[in-house]
Amino acid sequence: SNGIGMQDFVRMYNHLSERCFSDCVNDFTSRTTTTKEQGCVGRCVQKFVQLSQRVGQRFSEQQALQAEQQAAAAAAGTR
Amino acid sequence: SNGIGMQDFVRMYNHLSERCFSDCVNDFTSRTTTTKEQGCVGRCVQKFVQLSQRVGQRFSEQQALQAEQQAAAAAAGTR
Amino acid sequence: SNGIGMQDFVRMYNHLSERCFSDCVNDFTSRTTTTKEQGCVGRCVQKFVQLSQRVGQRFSEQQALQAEQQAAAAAAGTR
Amino acid sequence: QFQQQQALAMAEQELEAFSDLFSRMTHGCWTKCIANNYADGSLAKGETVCIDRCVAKFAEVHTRIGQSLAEMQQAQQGAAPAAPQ
Amino acid sequence: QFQQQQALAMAEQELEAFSDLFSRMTHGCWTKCIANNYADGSLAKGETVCIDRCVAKFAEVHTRIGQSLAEMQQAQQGAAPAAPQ
Amino acid sequence: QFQQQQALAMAEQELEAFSDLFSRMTHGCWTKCIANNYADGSLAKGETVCIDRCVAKFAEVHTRIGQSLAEMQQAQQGAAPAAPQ
Repeated sequence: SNGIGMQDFVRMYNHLSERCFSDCVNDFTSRTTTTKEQGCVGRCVQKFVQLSQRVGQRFSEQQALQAEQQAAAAAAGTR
Repeated sequence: SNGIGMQDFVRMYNHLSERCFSDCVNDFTSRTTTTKEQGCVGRCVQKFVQLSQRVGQRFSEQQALQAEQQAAAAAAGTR
Repeated sequence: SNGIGMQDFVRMYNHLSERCFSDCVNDFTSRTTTTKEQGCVGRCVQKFVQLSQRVGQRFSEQQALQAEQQAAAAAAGTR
Repeated sequence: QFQQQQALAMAEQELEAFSDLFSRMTHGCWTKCIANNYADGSLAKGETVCIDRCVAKFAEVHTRIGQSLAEMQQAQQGAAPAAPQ
Repeated sequence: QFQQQQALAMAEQELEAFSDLFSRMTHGCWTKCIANNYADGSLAKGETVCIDRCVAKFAEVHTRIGQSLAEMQQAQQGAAPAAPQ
Repeated sequence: QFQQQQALAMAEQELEAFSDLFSRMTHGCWTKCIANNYADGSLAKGETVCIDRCVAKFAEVHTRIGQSLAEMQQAQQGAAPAAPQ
């Protein structure tokens, strides 16, 4: 179970690198990132972390609500 | 083996949700889907199921044909 | 460990088929590929293999360099 | 002990299914709600509102699709007698 | 018994490879043959014809690429003596 | 023996992480550096130069992002005392 969490983290991290690289790096005239690209990558990561936390919160609220409704429906069904 | 089938189904189901959501839902002025979006999602799912069954049929026909040809070639080779 | 290498190869192979198909095949008036499409697929594969080898080489050089720098930094830290 | 192993395997599968869904949802709502230029490092007010609605709508679509798939499966098994087990 | 385990592991890998290929093929033919607006819930005649050809072409491309990869690998191992199993 | 199994599991995870990263890097640099028409079967001079820089920049971005994530995690755990392993 600890291993699965690690694997998910690694995939998220690699995916984030791919997306921020793809969206922010477009200049291949040098081997190192420009200041502009670094800024873009930084903001890309910050936004993603906030987005990801927000999606997680809202989604678990949603799940809890749904579980409640199902329980209520089941209770009504057995009556 | 039963477990693998389940995992494939789950991935297909999640992938389908992602694609139909991405293609059909574009209005974020409310928290619930519009009638138009619901219709689009419904047709998206129907089409995908038909597509998926057709691809499966054609692909297995193809595989069977290929296996036959390989067997014929092998038989010719050993002669 | 042998199995993991095989799995990576299979995914790479399937991914390559998907990409070269998507980039090269656009004519669905017949059931077999045209000479033009075959040529495109062939060049697509050749390019990918060269790209993939080059990325592998450069990336491992990069990794080696980074490991050296970390070792140097660690050595400086313990001094 | 065999049952325990099965229960563990099922829990792992459920976790993986959930994690896959969460990642697709995050990815989908990124595409729908976040401007690609990353002018700012924090979420704008409009972006947070959009994300909340996007999660609700994605979850709704996911549930609807699950229901459709179940209905189609039942319709296909239709006349055929239910398999034991 | 070790051999049985190996055979099982290989069969599982083959199944996974096949399932991965099938999913990419479905995805690819969706993009090539299905209109994005989903005006109708069933496949149009033109779409079914396109899907049949798409599957045939995808399978052909997949086979061709497998042959190319095998040839390249042989060419690279070239002069080198074949490694004993 | 339990430690050996753990070490093996960690090595496998590392290998998978590396393989996933390598595949994303290859994919990303393909998109950035290779013209889509495949007019020629070998890499053009401009393409090889682009690939070398693309790998360097991708690796740099990956490292930077890892550092950012670590910093954010530390900032969040902030005042809270470190949990005993």
